[in-house]
Amino acid sequence: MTPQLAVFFVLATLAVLGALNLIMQRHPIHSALSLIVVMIALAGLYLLMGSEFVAAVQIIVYGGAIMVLFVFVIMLLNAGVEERTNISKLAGIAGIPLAVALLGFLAAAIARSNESAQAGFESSTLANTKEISTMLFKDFVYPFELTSFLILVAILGAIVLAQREKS
Amino acid sequence: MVPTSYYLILSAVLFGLGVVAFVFKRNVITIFMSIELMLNAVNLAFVAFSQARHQSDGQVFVLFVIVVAAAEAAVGLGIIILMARNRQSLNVERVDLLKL
Amino acid sequence: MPILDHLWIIPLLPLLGSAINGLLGGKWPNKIVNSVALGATGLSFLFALEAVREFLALSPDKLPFAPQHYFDWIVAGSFRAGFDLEIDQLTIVMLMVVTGVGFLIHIYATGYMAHESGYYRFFSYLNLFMFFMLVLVMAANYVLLFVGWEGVGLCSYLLIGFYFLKKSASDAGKKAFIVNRIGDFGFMLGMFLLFRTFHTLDFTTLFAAASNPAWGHEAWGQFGTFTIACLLLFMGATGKSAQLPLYVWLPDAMEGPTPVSALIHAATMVTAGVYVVARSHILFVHSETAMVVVAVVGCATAFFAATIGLVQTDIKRVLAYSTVSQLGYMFLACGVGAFSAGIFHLMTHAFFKALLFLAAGSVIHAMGGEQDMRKMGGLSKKIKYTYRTMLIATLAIAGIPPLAGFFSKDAILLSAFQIEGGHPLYAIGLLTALLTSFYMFRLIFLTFHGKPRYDEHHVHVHESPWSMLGPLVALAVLSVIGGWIAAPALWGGTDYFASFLAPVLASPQGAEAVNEAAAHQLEIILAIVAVASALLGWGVAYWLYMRQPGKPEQIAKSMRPVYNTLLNKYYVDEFYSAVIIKPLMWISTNVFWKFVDVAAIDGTVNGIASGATNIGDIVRHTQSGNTRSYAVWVIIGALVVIAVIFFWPAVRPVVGMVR
Amino acid sequence: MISFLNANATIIIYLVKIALLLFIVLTVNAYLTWFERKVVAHMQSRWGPHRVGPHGLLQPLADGAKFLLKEDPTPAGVDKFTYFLAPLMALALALTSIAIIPFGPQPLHIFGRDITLGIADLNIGILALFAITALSVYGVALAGWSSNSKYPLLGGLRSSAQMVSYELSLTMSVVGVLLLAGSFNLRDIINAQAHHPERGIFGWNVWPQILGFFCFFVAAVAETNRVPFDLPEAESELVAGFHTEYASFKFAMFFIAEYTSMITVSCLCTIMFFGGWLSPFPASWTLTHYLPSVILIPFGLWVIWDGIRYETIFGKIILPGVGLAITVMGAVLIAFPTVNEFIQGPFWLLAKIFVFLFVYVWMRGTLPRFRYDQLMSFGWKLLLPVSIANVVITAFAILMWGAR
Repeated sequence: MTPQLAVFFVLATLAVLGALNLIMQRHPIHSALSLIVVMIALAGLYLLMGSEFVAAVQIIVYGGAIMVLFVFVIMLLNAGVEERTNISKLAGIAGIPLAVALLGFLAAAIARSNESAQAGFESSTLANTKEISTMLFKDFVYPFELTSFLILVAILGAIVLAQREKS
Repeated sequence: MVPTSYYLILSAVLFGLGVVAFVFKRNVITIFMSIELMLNAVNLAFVAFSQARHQSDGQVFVLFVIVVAAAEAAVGLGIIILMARNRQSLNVERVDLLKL
Repeated sequence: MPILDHLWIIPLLPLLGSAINGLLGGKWPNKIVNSVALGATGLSFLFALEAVREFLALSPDKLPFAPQHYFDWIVAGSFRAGFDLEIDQLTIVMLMVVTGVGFLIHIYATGYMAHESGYYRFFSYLNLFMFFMLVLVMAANYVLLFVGWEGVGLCSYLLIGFYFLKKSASDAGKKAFIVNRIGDFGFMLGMFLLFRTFHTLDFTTLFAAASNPAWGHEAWGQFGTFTIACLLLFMGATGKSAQLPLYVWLPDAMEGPTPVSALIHAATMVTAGVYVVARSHILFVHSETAMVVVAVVGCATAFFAATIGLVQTDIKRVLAYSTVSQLGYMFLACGVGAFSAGIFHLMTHAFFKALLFLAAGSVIHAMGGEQDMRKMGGLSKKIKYTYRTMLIATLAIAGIPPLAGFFSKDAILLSAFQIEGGHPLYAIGLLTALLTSFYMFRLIFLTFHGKPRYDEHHVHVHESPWSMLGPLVALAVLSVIGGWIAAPALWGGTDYFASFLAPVLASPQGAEAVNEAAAHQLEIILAIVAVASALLGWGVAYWLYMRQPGKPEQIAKSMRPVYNTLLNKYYVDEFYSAVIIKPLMWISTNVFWKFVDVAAIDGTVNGIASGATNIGDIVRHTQSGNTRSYAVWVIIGALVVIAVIFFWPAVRPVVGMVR
Repeated sequence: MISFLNANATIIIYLVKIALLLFIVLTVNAYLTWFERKVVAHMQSRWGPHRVGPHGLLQPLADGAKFLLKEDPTPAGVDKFTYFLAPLMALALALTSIAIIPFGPQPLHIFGRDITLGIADLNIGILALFAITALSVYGVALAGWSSNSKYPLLGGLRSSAQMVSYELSLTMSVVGVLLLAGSFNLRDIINAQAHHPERGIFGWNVWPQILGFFCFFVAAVAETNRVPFDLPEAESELVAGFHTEYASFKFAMFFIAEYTSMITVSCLCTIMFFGGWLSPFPASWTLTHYLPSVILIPFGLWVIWDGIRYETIFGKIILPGVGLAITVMGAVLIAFPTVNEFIQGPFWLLAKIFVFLFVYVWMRGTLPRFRYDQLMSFGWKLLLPVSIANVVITAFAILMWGAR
């Protein structure tokens, strides 16, 4: 039980509990909080793996921007406790089995995956951030530009959607 | 020394939970959150692989995923606001106009 | 050397003129349009002269002058077609003919078209034609040559149909275009074959590769690659220069304005085929079969057209058929390997045939648009210059020494006589010469002599303006002296024309076969024979149409079927329409339209549409409109995909998974 | 005992350091309130607190006692969990962010161990700081939402919107500095500014990054919900904004959180743009190394003088004593060169931080509050473009002439 493993298990449990709580909670803001917990736990895992930049970005963008947006919208719409309607038969019947099947598939795929996955790795912090940035701006520069366009379009779309039409 | 498969299994579990939430929550905002949860699970797998293989491109993909998630959140929440404004309800089962 | 490095200027000027006139000229008065069109053509003529001067001044080590590469036009894989222009002796001849004659005809046209509507359009087309023709003769590879080839075809179509309100005119245009398409089809196939064989279409490299003796028998053989390629190219040539069996469009092309007939359908465009054959002579000389075919087709066409020409009454049609027959002469020359002779005849023919057409145009102009010779006569007093110039041209084409036609025709007949097995060709050629002089003088007599057969009160004949007569005179001079450069050959000197073209064209085969003295004697004899036949034709015409004007009708009556056959041009058009056009129409109505289009295609489309509707009717019940259900559907889809990838490893490469 | 200490020395050192830092920060917070009240009071030509202790120096203790002892009602219909979570979150995050700040160049050598000044020395320091700042939105937002009352809700909405908007320009405006330093680590950033020791104050990042500095400072003020960006807690509009429904110690938590984040921001400004612990004088002027110590003596003397002519007996006794202590301390420091060298860094750092804190208070005393739409348009239409332009210009300049 190396310390890394211990930390991993702590964070993993935190994440899973958060996810479960996301499902259990009936008020969206509690779900949001539990999701934030999950994200912070994941950031911790990233740190554990040695990719600190991703961890920071994870918290800044997910925790600091996206989830804030969620919370903001929840507050703005003053969303209440969700009502328990069961109009969709399909979801009620087939939901759980499907999810389980999905999980089973993934687990099986991982289980039968080759040895490289089974072996552990020492977290390598070898100029990680620098490497990522060079890769981002050299090899992936066109996708990068494209994502910037995507963001622009998203901003415009959000504005158009959310503005009240002049009456 | 954490085996990669642990991370993968964790991400699989998170993904599955995300799927469950996706199906079983009625509140559209929560459903949206569950999508984010799934994305996070995928990110975890990405980072785990990239660290296991000592290649950074997995983490670059994570960055892209995060960016796309941000854009998605912006537009999606805009839509949600519109929906709440027009139908006075956030319950997806009350929004059943997607049929003939 | 400025111009040689900038050969592109020469073709570009007419293009500019065409663009300016075509785009802006609509509102302009004729003077400006004139100045633009004439300026463009004249300038390019001057530039061409300058280019020629520089070329002749080139030091021998620079020869042959390398093609000028301006830009890559098509590059696809190993295929490369650049916009390359080249200039050599052959090109020079064509260049002089095209720009010089073209310029004169432009001048003439300013007078002739003065009262026509669409003046600017006419000159724009004419300049465009000049451009394409120059591209054709200056091109350094087959592809660019083909551009010019198609372009002149287009211009010819546009100009034949210049009076597009007249149905016959537009029909003639279409006919010309379609018939040319048939030839072009062959030409393209020839190009493809050449590219497949030599992996290039640039003249220099291609010909270098072709003359490489390593090519085995299967390439040069009876039906080897060369033969097929040459025949395909020749097919194009027959289309463009109106040889059997594709000559039918040329007579109808006379619907166009007379300058057009003179420039395009007599002097320049129709000779493109000859030019191509001469240009690719290296391929042709390697294939006996192709040569024979060319010779026979040319000879046959010459005779055939001449016979038709005997009985035509429309002055321009007579000239048209004579053009066809003269072109046949050129091909005969090429066929017997006397390419230089062919080109020589091409040049002289350009002079006197253009002159004939212009003069005919002047006559028509004088008669106020009348073209039927039976309604003319006795014009020689009224329009002296036209008469004289036309007479000179007639003497030239009839081959009366010392005019241009004599020398060229003589050279052709000589070389036809000299190749082994060439005597039948020679005989037919000679007969054709006789017929030629006969119908030409028939034309002269019917038109200018005898008593007027037109209504003097309505038609008041008047001489054309100097803008029209000037070119006539110039061309007349040319038709007189045009042949003299080859004259010394007669008294044993050197044929300067042949020796000038020698660097490009292999010196005529068989000329060196027999020894000089014999050849010289033979030449004299043949010349005398040819002249005799020409005079004979003249005499017959004189006897028939001056002495007893009633005689021709009697003859016509006495042999009615022959006469009708000739009058109806051997019913070739009818034959084509019966054999090709009618079945084509039938197939396209009954098969392609009624069956393929209506039944198959429309049926399929409508069937798909209705099928989609029905399927949608069934499937739409799965659309509960409930988002959660849709979510479940999404998950099911994902599961299916994962399951397939999971249980069926074969698809992993397909979906891009590398294991 | 000793063995135990040696065994987990690192952990113990960390614990001690954390405790010490917490103590210092909280005390500074307390006295920051005193300082603020005093300064604002003098700006408005009042006395400010002066009853409790000489110059009201004991006022903070009184306030602390009051916060602790007050009744703490929980309003009806609040979302309990969130209601309790919010202040904790705010305070915890605010205090965490301090942990990343390095307070001095060379480590303190004591008990045979090197003890760095500063708790966590991450090599993504600044990013981590931003991460924490990003999360600190929740404290306010959740507080506003959970207390189930309209003014707090509005305050929470405002603050979340405001913080999200200004976080962008906050982050962008720092990028220039990061480009110059080529590192996220705060120590590296400071050392990068010491690249030309002879330049002294002119080697700091303010000069090349003047635009970035303004953007950063404005955005930071907005992030800390201070005047003139204090819409979330605007007394006149929203009663007290997001913490209307909070009483006694929970309220104190928000309060401390706010002041702590002020301190953090001041630290950041100092480190990013004003050369952190670097002395403003060129390194060659060795005499100026005594400045920190020498300053103490006149200050102590002034305190003595002030104490002698103070009204109350208590003051007459206590103040001269303090002044004497300060004077003696200055003298001692001059006596021990090593110690003198050691306090160079901390002294300058703290001095600059103090200046920024004063600027905060000063702005509070002078500037009026933004209107909400003004706030938004300012943040999005002016601040963000300017900071981005700053990034572009800096990158271009570095491309042209190199980072140094």
